[in-house]
Amino acid sequence: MVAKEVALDLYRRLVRIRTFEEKAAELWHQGHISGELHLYSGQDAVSAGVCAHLRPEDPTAADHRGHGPLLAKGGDLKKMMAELLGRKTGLCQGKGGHMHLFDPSVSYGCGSIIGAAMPLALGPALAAKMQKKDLVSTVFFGEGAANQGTFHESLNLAALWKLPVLFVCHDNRWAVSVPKAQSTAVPWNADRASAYGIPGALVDGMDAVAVYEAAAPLVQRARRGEGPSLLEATCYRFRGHFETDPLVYLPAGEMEEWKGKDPIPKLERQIIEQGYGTDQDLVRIREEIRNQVEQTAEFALSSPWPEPELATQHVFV
Amino acid sequence: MVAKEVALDLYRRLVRIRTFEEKAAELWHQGHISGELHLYSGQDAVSAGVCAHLRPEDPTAADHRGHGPLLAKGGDLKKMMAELLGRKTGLCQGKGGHMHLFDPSVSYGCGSIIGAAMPLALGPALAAKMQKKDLVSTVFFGEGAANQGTFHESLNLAALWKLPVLFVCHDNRWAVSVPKAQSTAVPWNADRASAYGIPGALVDGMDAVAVYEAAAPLVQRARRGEGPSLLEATCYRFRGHFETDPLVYLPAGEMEEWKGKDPIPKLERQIIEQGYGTDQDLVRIREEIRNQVEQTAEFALSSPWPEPELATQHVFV
Amino acid sequence: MTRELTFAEAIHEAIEQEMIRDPKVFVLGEDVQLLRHPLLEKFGEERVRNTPISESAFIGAATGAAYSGMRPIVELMMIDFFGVAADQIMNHMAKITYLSGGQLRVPLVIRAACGGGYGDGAHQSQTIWALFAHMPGLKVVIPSTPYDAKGLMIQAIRDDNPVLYLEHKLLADYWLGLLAGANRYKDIQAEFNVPKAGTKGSVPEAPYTVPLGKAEIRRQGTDLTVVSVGVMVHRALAVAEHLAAEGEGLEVIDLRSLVPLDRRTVIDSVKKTRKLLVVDEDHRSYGLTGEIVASVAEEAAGSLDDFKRVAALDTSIPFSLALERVMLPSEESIEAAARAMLKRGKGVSSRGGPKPRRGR
Amino acid sequence: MTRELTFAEAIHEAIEQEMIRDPKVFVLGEDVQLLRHPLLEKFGEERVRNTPISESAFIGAATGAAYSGMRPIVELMMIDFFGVAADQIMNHMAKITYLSGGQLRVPLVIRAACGGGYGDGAHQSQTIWALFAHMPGLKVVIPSTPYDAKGLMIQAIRDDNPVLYLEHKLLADYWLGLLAGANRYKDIQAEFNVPKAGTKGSVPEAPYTVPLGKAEIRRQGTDLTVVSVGVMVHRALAVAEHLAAEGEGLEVIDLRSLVPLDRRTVIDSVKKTRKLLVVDEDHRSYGLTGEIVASVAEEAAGSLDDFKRVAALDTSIPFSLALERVMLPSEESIEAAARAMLKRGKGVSSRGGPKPRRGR
Ligand SMILES: Cc1ncc(C[n+]2csc(CCOP(=O)(O)OP(=O)(O)O)c2C)c(N)n1
Ligand SMILES: Cc1ncc(C[n+]2csc(CCOP(=O)(O)OP(=O)(O)O)c2C)c(N)n1
Ligand SMILES: [Mg+2]
Ligand SMILES: [Mg+2]
Repeated sequence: MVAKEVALDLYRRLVRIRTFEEKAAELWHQGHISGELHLYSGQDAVSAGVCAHLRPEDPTAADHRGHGPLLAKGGDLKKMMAELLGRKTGLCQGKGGHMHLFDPSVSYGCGSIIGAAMPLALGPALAAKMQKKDLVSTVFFGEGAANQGTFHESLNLAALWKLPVLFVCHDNRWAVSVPKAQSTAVPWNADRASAYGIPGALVDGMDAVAVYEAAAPLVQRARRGEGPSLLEATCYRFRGHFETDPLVYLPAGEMEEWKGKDPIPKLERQIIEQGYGTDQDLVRIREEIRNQVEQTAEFALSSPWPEPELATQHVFV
Repeated sequence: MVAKEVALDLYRRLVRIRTFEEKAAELWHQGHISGELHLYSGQDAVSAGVCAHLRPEDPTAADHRGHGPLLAKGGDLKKMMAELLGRKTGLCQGKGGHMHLFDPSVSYGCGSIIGAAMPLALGPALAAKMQKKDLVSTVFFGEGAANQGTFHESLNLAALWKLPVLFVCHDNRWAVSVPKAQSTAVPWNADRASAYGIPGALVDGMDAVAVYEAAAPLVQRARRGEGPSLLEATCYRFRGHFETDPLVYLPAGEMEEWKGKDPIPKLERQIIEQGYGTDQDLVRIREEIRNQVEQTAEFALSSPWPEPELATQHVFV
Repeated sequence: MTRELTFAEAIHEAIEQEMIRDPKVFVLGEDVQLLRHPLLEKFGEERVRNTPISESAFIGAATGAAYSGMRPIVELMMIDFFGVAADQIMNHMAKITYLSGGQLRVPLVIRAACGGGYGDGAHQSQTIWALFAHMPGLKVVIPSTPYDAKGLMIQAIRDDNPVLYLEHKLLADYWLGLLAGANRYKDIQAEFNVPKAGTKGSVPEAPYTVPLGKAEIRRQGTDLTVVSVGVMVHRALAVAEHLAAEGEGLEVIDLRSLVPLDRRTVIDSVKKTRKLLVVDEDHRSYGLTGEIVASVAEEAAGSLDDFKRVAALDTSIPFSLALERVMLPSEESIEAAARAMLKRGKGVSSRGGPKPRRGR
Repeated sequence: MTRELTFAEAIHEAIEQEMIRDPKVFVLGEDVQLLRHPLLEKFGEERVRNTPISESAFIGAATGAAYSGMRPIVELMMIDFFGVAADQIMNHMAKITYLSGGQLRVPLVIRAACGGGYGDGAHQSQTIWALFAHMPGLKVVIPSTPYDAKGLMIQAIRDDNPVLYLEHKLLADYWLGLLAGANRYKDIQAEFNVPKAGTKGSVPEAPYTVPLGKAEIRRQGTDLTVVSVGVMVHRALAVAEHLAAEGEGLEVIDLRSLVPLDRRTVIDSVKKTRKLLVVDEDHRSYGLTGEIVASVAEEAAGSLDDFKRVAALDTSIPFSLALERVMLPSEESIEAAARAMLKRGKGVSSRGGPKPRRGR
């Protein structure tokens, strides 16, 4: 088991993700957020466990399901929520939206073309290497994305150039309605690391502590300049692909089974068992974060819309 | 060792490739062929050994270095040479040229975007499967191309759908001036087959008999409907990347070393040792093919240019 | 028999009828077993194939299958995703017929959702049809009504060339519902100003085709020619109705396909009205608006007294509805442009008596 | 100091000077250690990086490096290959600045060879610059002389936005030599009608910039405005010289960049000449020719008496020189178009006395 501070830090990250996500879902269903919404609940432990090793200046990239990594990384909650609502006070003044969150304060960016984050994540790693900084670039993507050509190209190039990149694959079993067995010719992407001569690891992504421990050597390795690695974490989308997902394709009982593995109660049990905190301590953390998240919603809802003139700004700097 | 007919058949294929290529080089240097010319000499044994297993109706695709596979497959020599010269009598009426040879009589096509042939080669395999024909689709590409995303996507999809595809990688050590060690994070592409759960094999591509024997089970497997596989064949470009290649990047002695492994004299020795034929028999074959190739050149040189009106035909059928 | 069908039902019916008629037709793409579930039920997994997220591989495979005797309908989900397979589409699918000297034919339909207006952000709202129209070898079809949706789809499937068939998400209700979340709006159509005539209309049951390359004059008029495609046709028609009340006669032309392009209909109209307004949901520069005015100016520069374009701005598509509204053409921006042109015309004619008809 | 440099030397000098000035500038791409060997010698393997054939990966990496404080020059070898990395270029490199609300800047140059005319076939001869000009967020630069090649490259490197820098193979002698095979021709320049003024010219040694978005009037004239870019500027100039002998004054405008586009210079010229001929090596439809005439017609439809375009046909580029010659614009086809326009103008003026100047 990890040390007390680590456990509590992981817990805060998990709760921050989950609470923010629930609020976002609520606002979406009220019509305050336009377009799609791909939530991260159920995968919380993956980015919590990985990002606990990262510094704010460590570059981090993700895909359409990008709230989790940004929340885990410690992004600006208010600006993030305002961005989801398309407000001027948002991270990108409303131009990006929920699939295009850019928060330079924690070196974070995401985008919604599947597989596109992997090449982009090589860049900051290359820059760090050339600038002789000991940064680690992390990129989160789905098991669906692992069949995109960019996966191959990016792992190969990272391996060749020994770039400090950690590739983290959320294996949540589904790419929209396509099960992994219909998308991936081998059971585990972690095994594909051998095609690039780099370490690959498989971890239970419903267990924040397990992810934390599995990521540790990989992050350290990258930080020491020993090159990239690939971590695959099994997890699940508790809310389906997006908020309108009919979920008709799920086998009966699958959702319930995975909800039974929820990483939050699991970590709560571990914390209490280890004597790292009491039920009340945890309630206090949850309350504190809930308050914070409520404030983000108030902030976002009361924020102004971007002025029309903004539409033509920033095509070029 | 293979049977006599096989050995002599392989020999004819090798000599056809080499003789045609030498003539093409001559015509190129005389200015009869415009643009680039990527010759295949030194890789002859790879497509000879593989194509000896194929029927004319087995779809075959290749890249910019596509003469070899077409010659090995038994394409129309005259039309092929005329296409190289941009004549109306060419395979594509001069529209394709040396990097875009399409010969439906042997189900052959090639193109010069690196990595692009692999996705295309899946199509005829899928069609065959849906049409319940026992065809095998073969695609030839370089070790440089194996780092293109299409490699990953195509092997994965072929494996998932159990398509009858044989992926053949010419490992000629170089992609223009970039050595394999600078392009490929692992020593052998054959080992990458495990990332798709399919068989991978490595063979000495300077030995036609070895290639023939290595390809046999893979072609049969595909024909039986058991799915794709990957064959990597080590070989060398005896004439450099293209006819203007300064070859300044080659380590001293490398070219000579590989020329010492020329597959043609090797097969000649094997034929004579096995008593499959005499020196004179082989001379006769070479003469016969040389005559044939000379005729292709005459045909091509005396063929008319395409009329201007042809330029706008065939954008659509 | 003619019934009222939705735009989406019309496309479905076209594909289903063609799949029944021709066993070579099959469907592949991401999530097609979910999105096209009725086809899966009817035709099975062999002919309705889910793919991994590997667009280069499965689009290339579709091309290869097409020149091997099949007639694939390959779904690219959204046109925004084209970039991961652009080489396969533009360098191979589009060129193989030509480069083979006409020996290989590629009877294939790429079906993709396109368009914005519901606040879904930059990678899910583009139309970018000009990119495909610029590259020779692809036909580009953009239906705007259920009737055309069916007839153009059947024609596209029967065509022996690759056809890109773009369905706008504001017209195809399942897309809009999935992406914008139908159940949270009282009236999602009202919310996003969905054009009724585009989403539901009369569709004959028996198979029929609408030819590619034949524009449709949706409304006759003599004062101003408005050329458009897709959702913007409906926006233009709404403006035309509005201005008709003021006595202005707008002629609204729906191109229906960009390749082939029916230049004739446009030129003839402009010769009559002498004023051209092109409305395009694609980016303004280097696109459809330019091609249309070039076609007119080439043949009849002297007939063109005035030209304007209302198009998506040359920016990425902003997520915020407050900005997207500014970035995309709207009834307001179209009306403003049309009014300015009509007024200008009036100015001239009031100064110079009858509208001058200048010959060469 | 000003010397005669080749087009290729001018580009090299620009990059070398910028790499000396700014340690953040580096070069990556396939074979750059061979193709840019002098840079390798001077700056070493860290700053001149060979890549595998993985354009999506290394172009994406370049974008990421650019928003992380570096200034990459990434070589795409030939623009024909863009399709394997189109998503990285068009959806990410081009959009990230906008989508981040201006927080991220992407100071990057994509350098790529383009163009045909030497019989190299469909996948190595395209220009397709309209594709990139259509997608907002990329600047697109096309030099036509050694002087501009250097000044535009330095400006491109110093720009804080992504710039696509296209060098035509007929101008860059190493490309032409490598691809067409210099040593087998007595005079390769004569063989392919290589424009001398494009391949060699005066270039100051000290670093200087040429602004992006400022067209250059290469030749003044009052009878016909010819707008072009790249090699075709030289073809147009040759035609202008030719027709000057017959007393015709062609004004030849070299756009130098498509984004930003100097519409002003073109419009002002057409207001003077009233006739517009656009010459483009890119495909005819949905491209540059349309954008230019649209820009003119928007502001000054009444000033435009005549418009023609001479562009690459809407076909793939055929390999055979006999067909490529027909497919690409040539001095002959440009001259024919110009003559037809001048004659037409004459016809009018001879019928109607002095050339009519029609105001609005
Ligand atoms: C190139 C591309 N193709 C398709 C899509 C549409 N799409 C969005 S999310 C998604 C599924 C992604 O699956 P996975 O990578 O496993 O991530 P998950 O949604 O499970 O987190 C798809 C197909 C896209 N955004 N980009
Ligand atoms: C997508 C793409 N990138 C780059 C090129 C330019 N190019 C042509 S051949 C070649 C090297 C190919 O190497 P390899 O695959 O090993 O084949 P080989 O030439 O060795 O037979 C390159 C980079 C291309 N044609 N297509
Ligand atoms: Mg998934
Ligand atoms: Mg090679």
